[in-house]
Amino acid sequence: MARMTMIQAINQALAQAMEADDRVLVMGEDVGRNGGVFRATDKLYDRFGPERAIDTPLAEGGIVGTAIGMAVYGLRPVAEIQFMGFTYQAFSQLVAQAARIRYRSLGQYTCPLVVRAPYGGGVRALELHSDTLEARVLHTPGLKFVTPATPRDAKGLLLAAIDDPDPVIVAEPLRLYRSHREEVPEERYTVPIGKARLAREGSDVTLVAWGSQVPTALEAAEAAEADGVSVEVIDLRTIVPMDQEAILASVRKTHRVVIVQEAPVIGGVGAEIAALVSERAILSLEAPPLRVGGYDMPYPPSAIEEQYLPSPERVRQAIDRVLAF
Amino acid sequence: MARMTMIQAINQALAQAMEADDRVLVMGEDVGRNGGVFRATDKLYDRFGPERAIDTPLAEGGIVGTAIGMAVYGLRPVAEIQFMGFTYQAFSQLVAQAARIRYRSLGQYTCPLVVRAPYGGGVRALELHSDTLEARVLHTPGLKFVTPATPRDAKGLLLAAIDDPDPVIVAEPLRLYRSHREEVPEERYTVPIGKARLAREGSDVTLVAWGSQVPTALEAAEAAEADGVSVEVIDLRTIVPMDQEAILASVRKTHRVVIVQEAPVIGGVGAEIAALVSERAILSLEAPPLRVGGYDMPYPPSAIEEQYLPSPERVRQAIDRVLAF
Amino acid sequence: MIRVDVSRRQILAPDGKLVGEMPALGPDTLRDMYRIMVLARTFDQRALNLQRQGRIGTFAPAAGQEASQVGAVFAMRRDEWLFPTYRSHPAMLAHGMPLDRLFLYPMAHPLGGVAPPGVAIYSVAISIAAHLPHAAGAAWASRIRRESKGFVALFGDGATSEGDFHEAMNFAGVFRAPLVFLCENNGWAISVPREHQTASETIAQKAVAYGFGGEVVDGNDVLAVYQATSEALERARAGEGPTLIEAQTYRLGPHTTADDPTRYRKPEELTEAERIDPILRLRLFLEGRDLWSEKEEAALRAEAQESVRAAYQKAQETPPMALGDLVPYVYAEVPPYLAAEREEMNGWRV
Amino acid sequence: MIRVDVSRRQILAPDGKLVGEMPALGPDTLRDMYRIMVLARTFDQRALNLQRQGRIGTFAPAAGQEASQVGAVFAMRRDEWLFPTYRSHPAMLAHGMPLDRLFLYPMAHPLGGVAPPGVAIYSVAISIAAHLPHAAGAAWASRIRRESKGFVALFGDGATSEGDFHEAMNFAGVFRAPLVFLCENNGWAISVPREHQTASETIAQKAVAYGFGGEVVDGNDVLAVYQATSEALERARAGEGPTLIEAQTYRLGPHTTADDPTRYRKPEELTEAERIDPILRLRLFLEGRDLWSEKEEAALRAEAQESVRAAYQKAQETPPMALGDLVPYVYAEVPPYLAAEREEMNGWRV
Ligand SMILES: Cc1ncc(C[n+]2csc(CCOP(=O)(O)OP(=O)(O)O)c2C)c(N)n1
Ligand SMILES: Cc1ncc(C[n+]2csc(CCOP(=O)(O)OP(=O)(O)O)c2C)c(N)n1
Ligand SMILES: [Mg+2]
Ligand SMILES: [Mg+2]
Repeated sequence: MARMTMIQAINQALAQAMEADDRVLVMGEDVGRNGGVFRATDKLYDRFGPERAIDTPLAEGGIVGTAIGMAVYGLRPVAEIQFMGFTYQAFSQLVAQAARIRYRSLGQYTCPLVVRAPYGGGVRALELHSDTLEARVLHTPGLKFVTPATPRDAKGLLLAAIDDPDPVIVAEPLRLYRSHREEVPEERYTVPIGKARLAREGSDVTLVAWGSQVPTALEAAEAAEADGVSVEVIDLRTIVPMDQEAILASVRKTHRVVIVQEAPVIGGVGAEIAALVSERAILSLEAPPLRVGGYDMPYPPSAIEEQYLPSPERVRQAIDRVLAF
Repeated sequence: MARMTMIQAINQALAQAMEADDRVLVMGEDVGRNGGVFRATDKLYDRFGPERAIDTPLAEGGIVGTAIGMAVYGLRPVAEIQFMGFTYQAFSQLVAQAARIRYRSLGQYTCPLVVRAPYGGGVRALELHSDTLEARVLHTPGLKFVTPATPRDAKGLLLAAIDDPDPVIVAEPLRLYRSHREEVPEERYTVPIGKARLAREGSDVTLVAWGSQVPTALEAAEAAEADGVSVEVIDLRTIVPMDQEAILASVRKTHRVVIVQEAPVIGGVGAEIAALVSERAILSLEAPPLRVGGYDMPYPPSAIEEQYLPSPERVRQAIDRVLAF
Repeated sequence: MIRVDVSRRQILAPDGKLVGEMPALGPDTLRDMYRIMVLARTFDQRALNLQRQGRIGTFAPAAGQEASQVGAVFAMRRDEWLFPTYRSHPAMLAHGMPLDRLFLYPMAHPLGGVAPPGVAIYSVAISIAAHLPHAAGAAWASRIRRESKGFVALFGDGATSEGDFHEAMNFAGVFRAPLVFLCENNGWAISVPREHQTASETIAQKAVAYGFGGEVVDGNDVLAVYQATSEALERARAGEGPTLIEAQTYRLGPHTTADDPTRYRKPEELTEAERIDPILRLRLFLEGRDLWSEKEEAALRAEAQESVRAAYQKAQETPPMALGDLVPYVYAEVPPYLAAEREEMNGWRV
Repeated sequence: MIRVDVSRRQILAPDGKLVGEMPALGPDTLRDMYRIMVLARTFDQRALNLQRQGRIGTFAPAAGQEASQVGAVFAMRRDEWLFPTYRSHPAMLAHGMPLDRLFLYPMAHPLGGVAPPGVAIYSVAISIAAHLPHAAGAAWASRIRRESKGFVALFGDGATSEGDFHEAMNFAGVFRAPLVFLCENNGWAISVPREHQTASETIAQKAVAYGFGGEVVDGNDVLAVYQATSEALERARAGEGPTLIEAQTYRLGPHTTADDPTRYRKPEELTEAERIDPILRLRLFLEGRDLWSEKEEAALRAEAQESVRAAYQKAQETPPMALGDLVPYVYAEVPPYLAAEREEMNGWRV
């Protein structure tokens, strides 16, 4: 096993998938010769040529739309959207098209498409480059949505997405691309879509987080531990279809839950989790489910993004509130 | 006062707004000579001419995008999207552009834009013609979203939207366009954006509904009344910014809440309401907040839409469940 | 200096006279073309009647556009994919879609418009132009696989205004996708006339923006459409990339059964359009060459009526599907919450 | 038959010689053009340095594109709106944006790129092509108001692939919006070369799809750009609708400071590009006409350095804004929940 950053793990996953199956190709803006603006597709152009590491014109709707046609026709396209904030341009193709290919044709046509996109703030990016879209996909039956928090999961989830017979969006937390390394198995393996990961065991409070917020949650958990509070951290990994049972089981054990998300709180994925918990486990709850997230305003200019993003301190405060309730 | 259908009330509101302020114009596919495919803009072309009742090319992104430019430049465009399911095509312009004009320019530019669109099922429409989008806008700070359930509110909310200095989406429940008539004041009046309406007073359970589901909720409430259950019905009217206090006040009174929405349950507006109630009023709750909505699948072909849409019976069952909890 | 030829290809004049070079089509094929066009028109009229009687739902008539569709499909091989819209039943019929599936579509049955296995017809496009990137992608994939196949996507004049049209055209141009963009310019997008849809003189010239060829064809002349599509498909199969064909035709009926065209169209337009009816034109041509008789005409009309009647009956007898039956088509694998919801759905069916 | 002239307008050759018809510009204006171009380049270099030192954030250099931008803006009246992108600081500078606001942009200060009242510059477009429909809409609104104003929107070669470009062009054509679509074709969209962006031989010919005029201009020739834009703006003001101008230029630097162009560009390209540098060309022309001296050059360079230094200092001294300060700009009126959140935000600022 080699120690890898998340971006290296992604690159390896793509190379292995392309090696194993010549239907697999990568496509998107700057993914070919340049190897992707974050180097996720580094060297794939040299290895697999311009027909399998494809530089496309600058049009996200066109990327996703043509990739749908390729997928329906039997290829396995892995499309990159340079920043998740630009999937808005492909929204109709994702939500009204990719999500419904199987349904609309009663299974006659299917759409084994993967759309990868980096997302999230904390890297001093320009406007719209930090938007996260999981809540918009959560409400879109027919699409799947995964987001890794570790290099290991990044590789395994991406390979699972490529194997999946349905369209999967893989949201890659930009700020974790190179933030740390871990041992990543060399061979091809998958991490199952639809299964959460217990990132830390605990008994007093459950934190539910995903993607970019998992490190924040873990940091808050550690700080709380120092004060004698035992915090369980669930890394959701898959947003759709959500691992409801993992969340409910943990909350039934700890009786308290705080949800940590990067997107604005209102209408986010945290709302669904809070609703789920209060619908299905209200008698287990000893405090209201709380949400910590981005404030309900557009992502700010990056000079002040730290004030916007959830911090371990804000999470810690929510932990204290549910404990004191 | 005249008895009017909702579509007549909308038409009158538009005519009055155009009469009162020559910056106001309507634009969209077939809104000019044809008067709109549902006649919302009937006769406006004859009265105000082709520069104020504008037939546009067939491009929703272009409609919203150019309307943004018009609004920034000082006009008051009221753009129609023929069916809300086609606002997906304009999603980037709405969510990444209209919503941020003020924010991005620190108030130097503003976007007093209204986007009207019919939505919702129950009228045997084709694929995508029944989609509802409120959840996607709920998560978009900078946009407002209103949806009337009565002819009176349809007129007042539309006029309030036209007066509003920020972009407002007015979602018109298609199946209520001509379903009934009511007295609608002749004069120009507004219904405030951001205020819910108490559609029915009651003490045992709160139903929260909006737009197309208000009649369903009221029907369920009446049926429950016959069995001695007193049901309060809140017509939300505005989805963004939501009248949180009205919901909380009612739930603190009745201690039980059922949310009725047309869109798929997961990730919908109901999730936010359930989360809000459980975060801010958990001690008042004597039962879990329940959601009744569309099933978590794309809207089905209309031959079976009745099986998909929330029915008074399904709402009634949820009422019974919260009462029996 | 770039020159764009927007003269209009025509082989048959409205009176059925040959005014261009006759394509290599035998008498049987010509009669087959005519039969399918008549069958499509018969279906169209029957569906319109059924809708008026409240027996089926919203329906988008294609009357007047049979030549532009049937001509194009006759240029296709059976294994070449067709990307249809809500107004493409003549084309679908010609490419092998069973008539009863065409009835199931306005009946809003989930099977409506779904091609049986082996019939190379994509799902019916409802969102205007959204299928064009799919067509470009499928055609491009075929090129990557070195298949030497041509693809045909149908769409209207209104569709050319959508961003999806633009992006599909541009990708197809860059990647030389073997795709024929067949725009049926029927003069209207619901109530919006062609001149108001775009300021360009023709639709065909839009191809200039994407570096490939465009051509205007008399869309009511089945031979001209056949010939233009054949040539475009030949180029596509040979790796020479896409073509845009503007088939100029006319929608004789309302936009859909929910539309009232008298609000926006002058009655004179219709008189002229009936004069140039594509079915009449082919019949005059066939008769002029002694390839068709009154007797054959009567037999065909009766046969078409019977096929349509039988198809409607079959459609009516198709077992209805319940909502729960659609659950397996949301994802390949049913997620737990949806399985639970299916229980509930089935519970409501009493 | 439609004819498209895609020959390239040029007035100054790279060696500064006049090869076309000189526009009516006095010596002062010519010198002003030169001054602004040098100031823009000086700003560009300073910003690049500051970024390399980690003092400011990501920055998109415009070096090499000064002529295409400054030439266009000199054709505008002060009350005519400019729609810029992240690479438009030369144009913004020419149209009245204070230099310190240009520094504030890569410093990610909320005031960055925000035009002061009276300066007719729209917000900086980050989402490629998304501003083009806004420009079309604003121009169209001006036409509805009978103002006789022209508008200029800037964008790159890559932007022409987006659906937003297409829809904006089509609306502008149909409604004769008084808008100049000024495409700076700088050869690259990040790593994607122009030839791979679209199969059309030129960007200018894309106008054919929308029924209005398009033209190729030597974008490193400030006089050619000035003249072409002047004519297009004249037509716009006269109600004759939009024009697409393709200014062929070259991005000398990286796409942004985060980009490494050696991964995709050959070094030879740069040598050639430096030879045709737009600033050099104008200087040679001015010198050739005795409108410019070594001494003036030295003074200008010093002055530009000083302006840039002072502007950066002013930017640094601009009071920072806190997140809570942005709350009033989400909506005209702050909703209750956001007011509560503002309390919380302010509480975190200790
Ligand atoms: C994206 C989208 N916008 C709007 C509609 C509503 N609509 C259905 S058909 C139509 C007009 C289409 O005109 P055209 O492309 O010319 O095709 P035609 O109907 O004439 O065959 C419109 C606006 C739609 N189905 N999809
Ligand atoms: C909608 C969208 N997609 C992708 C990006 C990322 N991106 C920023 S600049 C750029 C290339 C733009 O090329 P071009 O239009 O030629 O302008 P240039 O940068 O050369 O000035 C890309 C892909 C973006 N900002 N917006
Ligand atoms: Mg049409
Ligand atoms: Mg460029």
